[in-house]
Order: sequence, then structure tokens, then C-alpha cells
Amino acid sequence: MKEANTMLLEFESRSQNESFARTVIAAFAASLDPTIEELADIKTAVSEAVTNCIIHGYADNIGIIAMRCSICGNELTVEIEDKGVGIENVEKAMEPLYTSRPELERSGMGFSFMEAFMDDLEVESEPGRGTLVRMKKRLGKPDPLKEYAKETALKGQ
Amino acid sequence: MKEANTMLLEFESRSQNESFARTVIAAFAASLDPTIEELADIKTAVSEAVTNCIIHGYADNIGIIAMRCSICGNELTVEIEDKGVGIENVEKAMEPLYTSRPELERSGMGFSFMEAFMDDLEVESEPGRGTLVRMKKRLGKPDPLKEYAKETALKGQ
Amino acid sequence: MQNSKNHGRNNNTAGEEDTVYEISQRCLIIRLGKELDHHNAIGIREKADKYIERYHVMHIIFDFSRAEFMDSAGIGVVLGRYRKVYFIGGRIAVASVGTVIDRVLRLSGLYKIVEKYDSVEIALNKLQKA
Amino acid sequence: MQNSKNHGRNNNTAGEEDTVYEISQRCLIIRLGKELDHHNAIGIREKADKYIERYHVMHIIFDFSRAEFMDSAGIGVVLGRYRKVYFIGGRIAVASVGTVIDRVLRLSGLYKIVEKYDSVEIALNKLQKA
Ligand SMILES: Nc1ncnc2c1ncn2[C@@H]1O[C@H](COP(=O)(O)OP(=O)(O)O)[C@@H](O)[C@H]1O
Ligand SMILES: Nc1ncnc2c1ncn2[C@@H]1O[C@H](COP(=O)(O)OP(=O)(O)O)[C@@H](O)[C@H]1O
Repeated sequence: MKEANTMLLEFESRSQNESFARTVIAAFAASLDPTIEELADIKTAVSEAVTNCIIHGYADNIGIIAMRCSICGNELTVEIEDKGVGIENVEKAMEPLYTSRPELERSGMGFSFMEAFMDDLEVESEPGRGTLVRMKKRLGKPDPLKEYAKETALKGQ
Repeated sequence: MKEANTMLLEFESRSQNESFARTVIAAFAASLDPTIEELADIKTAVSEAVTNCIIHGYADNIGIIAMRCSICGNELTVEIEDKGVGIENVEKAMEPLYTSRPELERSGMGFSFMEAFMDDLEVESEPGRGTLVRMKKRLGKPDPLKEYAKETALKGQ
Repeated sequence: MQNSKNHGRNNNTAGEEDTVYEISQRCLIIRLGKELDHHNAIGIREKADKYIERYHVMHIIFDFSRAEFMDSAGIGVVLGRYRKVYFIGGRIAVASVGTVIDRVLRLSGLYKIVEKYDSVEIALNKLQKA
Repeated sequence: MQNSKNHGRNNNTAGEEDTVYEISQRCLIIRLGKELDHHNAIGIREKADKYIERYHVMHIIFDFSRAEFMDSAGIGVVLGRYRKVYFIGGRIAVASVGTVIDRVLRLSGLYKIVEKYDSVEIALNKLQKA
């Protein structure tokens, strides 16, 4: 069965909504029957993007964060967008360990985590307009460890 | 602390999304620290309204269902809306046991459940335009059983 | 804990595949899963009716011991099965009903036509003795 | 099951109130709750630093046995505490790290400066012997 589903969630940039957004993406992705690891990956990536909207995009103001999700076959796409301050230099922002808010103990690992945990990451941003993060993950990819086991098993015959 | 939060969820009228909507409302209401019973009440009411959009509002078509929620103090407001066929006679539709789809084993108890489990229910509908259900629930109301126990305890002094 | 669950499935779908059907003489026991809503009702209805026909089922017991959620679609499932066996003198029982489900059953008025027992065993005893 | 939980709270907030702090000699043990994100990090940071000052803490052990989620804000919390005790020769250990958290810790490169032990007891032993 070819899975298809879409949703849009709009919520306020309050830090308590970080876990809310994680619960929503986990529930939405449930129909793809993700492994515990895949689910953790998705939740972490979403948590990073949402936290960035709250801390960086809107700083101390309450704004609206939009999370658009779609499932197509075994691929999950998540877009997270704010209408906040935007990013001057996206390339620099995406550098590992770069953070503009070290005083908040930000580690500068947000974008690195999104990249590592998802299969695809795109960032669109315009200063004064806001930021859009688009992430994709293909679920149920053959586990490299299991594939290896199968190969050796075959050779053994 | 005065709680305040709002959200909007838009999703497709697929039956698998009934449990999705319940998970979302449960996660959103979590900050009100509901009892197990209050949470069950809210989930049931939301489930009824969402199922109605899917079965009645959009029948066999896929349409968009909007769920708007807000928390103000200890009050939760949930609006669930479809742009489907609408209801000719809302009063009649809300009568206990009335159903237009008995062949689907609908019990005609949906609106009764929403009324019983929430503190407030309003239905706005226009044929050909769609239906909006607005429900409110005040959480943390003194449990009538506990109140009674307190009273008798006082009398005992 | 996390180690052992790793690579495993994250079982948070509470679908109707969860439901288990058993036949004891002419009694059908439906062991419901976690959630009984319209989505799951569709499949349960279909499977239950197949069992009812194939095994000439007379009585039905709904086991709610694993159930955590039910809405009016669940009431529809119980009522629909009631209508199937009513004409041949069949009875419907519900067993192991928790507080949350009990409120829904009470509110629906279903207890007027459905018998409630603490466990499937007790229900089986009562129904098969009659 | 449902009966006993009835009228009880539905504990699905995984806030920082969940976190437990313990002092053993000059070692601070932070027993983390279920989730360590930016929201919870704020409170944990504050409380941990109070303990660090008041009890002249030298070493810190993060107990992850109950933790199910951590993102880069959690890395920030560990790194921030590391910076607090580093200058006085303090060490940071993590204990009872499950697979999910382990991936995040590995990815962050934190294991270069943080020691991993199977349990708080082992970590305490190692840190206090030194
Ligand atoms: N939504 C956003 N709006 C504005 N700036 C952002 C946003 N997301 C990221 N940034 C910028 O990119 C930098 C790097 O982000 P990230 O890698 O997530 O690290 P961190 O959040 O720890 O600072 C941030 O410090 C910030 O300057
Ligand atoms: N969203 C909706 N769109 C169109 N019609 C609706 C909608 N919700 C309810 N109705 C009408 O109201 C009737 C009663 O609804 P309800 O009390 O929920 O019972 P049931 O869903 O079991 O039929 C339905 O049978 C249907 O005709």
C-alpha cells in the first residue's frame, strides 16, 4: 500500500511546545512504522528546528511556528518555518559549532544534528522575513548491519 | 501562572487520522495537567467530531479537517471544522440516537457524547459549506465526589 | 531498556490487527486492542461477522482488558453484533471493563441490553450455563 | 489497571521537575528525567549551578537511566557544566546511557571530554578514587 498523508501544524513559539511538536511528528510518522531509532532521529531533528525558531527566529517574542509534514511512500518530509528574524548567512550558520547565542549555552550543533539524523536538509532564509527548514527521511531503509549479516550468510552456503 | 497557548492542526480526512487527532489534543492539553478521566473525555469528544467530518462531512472524499485549540487559564477550547456537505437541520442532527448513516453502524450518539464529555458544545453548519463544532472544557474542576467527602468530614467535627 | 528495544518496532499503532478472536463452543470472544474507534471498528465488524457465520455463534463476549479508548463507533460495533445474535436468542457480555470504558458504556445506555462481568471466564460460565 | 489510575494525574509531562540532584562528597549526581531539550535545559542548568556553588562540586555525573530523549540543548547542558568544573580539575561522567542517547553523545563528540560508565556507582568509584 502506497502511504500518503499530509498535515499542517501551527503553534506558538513557547518552549513547552518543543515536546508538543515532537509528539505530533511521532504520531504522524507512526503509520510508517518507524523503528525506535528512526523515530528518535526524526524527533531530534524536529526538536532542533523548532527550538531554533523559538530561540533565534523569535528570540523573546511569541510568534507562530508552522510545521508541514507529508508522507509519500516510505518518505517523510517535514518543513518547519518561522516568520522571525531570518538568517543573514545561511552557509555560515550551518557550519558545525557555529552559534550566535553562546550565552544561552547553545552548542551550535543544531543544523549538524538535523543533517546527521535526516537524509536531506534544505534551509531557506531571508533576513527580516523568516526561516524555512525542509528535511526528508526515507524510512525502512535496509539496516546496513543486517544487510551485511545476510551477505555473509549467503556466502556460507 | 495563567496558562495560555493556541494551535491549529490541519489534516486529511483519513480514518487513520482519528487517533492522530486524539494524540495531538492529548499532547496539547498536557500542560493543563488533566486527570486520566478529563483526558479521556477530551479525546472522546475530539474523536467524535473528527469522525463525523470524515464519515459525514466528506463521505468518501479526502478533504481537510481543521482543529483549532486554545488554552486560557484552566479552560480548553477545541474547534473542529470541515468544508464538507454541512448539516441541513442541526437541531435534528443533535437529537440523541439520530443518525443519517445507520448502514455504517453509526449509533447516533456522537453529539450526545460531545455534550456529555465537554462543558460546552456549539455547532455551526451550512449545507454545502461545511460544519464547525466548538467545544469547551474547564479542567481541574473540583471532583464532586471529593467535595462531598470534604463536606461530610467537616460535619463530623 | 532502550538497548533491548533498539532496532525493534515502535508499537504505537493501536490498530484492529491487535484484536484477537476466540471461539468457545458457540460463544465468540473478542479480545479488543487498545483503541476502539471508527478506524478500527471497520475491520473488527468484518472479522467478527465472519466468525459469527462460520461458527454459528450465539453469544458474544467483548474482552476490554486491554482497551484504553472507545468512542461511539465502539458502541456501534457492540450494538451491531447484538442485532446479529438477538434473533436466535444470543446474549452479549462485556468483561474486564475499566473506568474509562465503563463511563462510555454507561452513557450509551448499552448496559440495558449487555451484561457486564469481571472477567471473560465468569462471562463464559454465565452464558454457557444458560 | 485503569481503575487504579483513575482520578490520578496523567503524568505525560516530562519536565525538568523530574530531575533529581544528589551530592556525594564533592560529586554532583544529576539524575535526568525522560526528556532533555531546550525547555528543560533552562531549569536544569540553573539548579545544577546552585548545587555546584553551594557544595563546592568538583565532579559531575549525569545519570541517563530514565532518559529517553536528548537533543543538542542537552549537549549544551553537559558542556556548560564541564566548563564550570574544568578549571578546578573536575571531571564529567555519563552513566546508564541507552542507545538513543548514546548516538547523540557520540555524534556531538562529547566523549572526547566526558567519561562513560555503565552505572552511577561505577562512575562514583572512578571519580572519587582519583
Ligand atoms: N530559525 C532561525 N532563525 C534565525 N536564525 C537561526 C535560525 N535557526 C538557526 N539560526 C542561526 O543559525 C545558527 C546555528 O544554528 P544551530 O546549528 O542550530 O546552532 P544553535 O541553535 O546551537 O545556535 C544559530 O546560532 C542562529 O544564529
Ligand atoms: N461534520 C458533519 N458534516 C455533515 N453532517 C454531520 C456532521 N456531523 C454530524 N452530522 C450529521 O449529524 C448526524 C448525527 O451525528 P452524531 O450524533 O455524531 O451521530 P453519528 O455520527 O453516529 O451519525 C449524523 O448522522 C450526520 O447526519
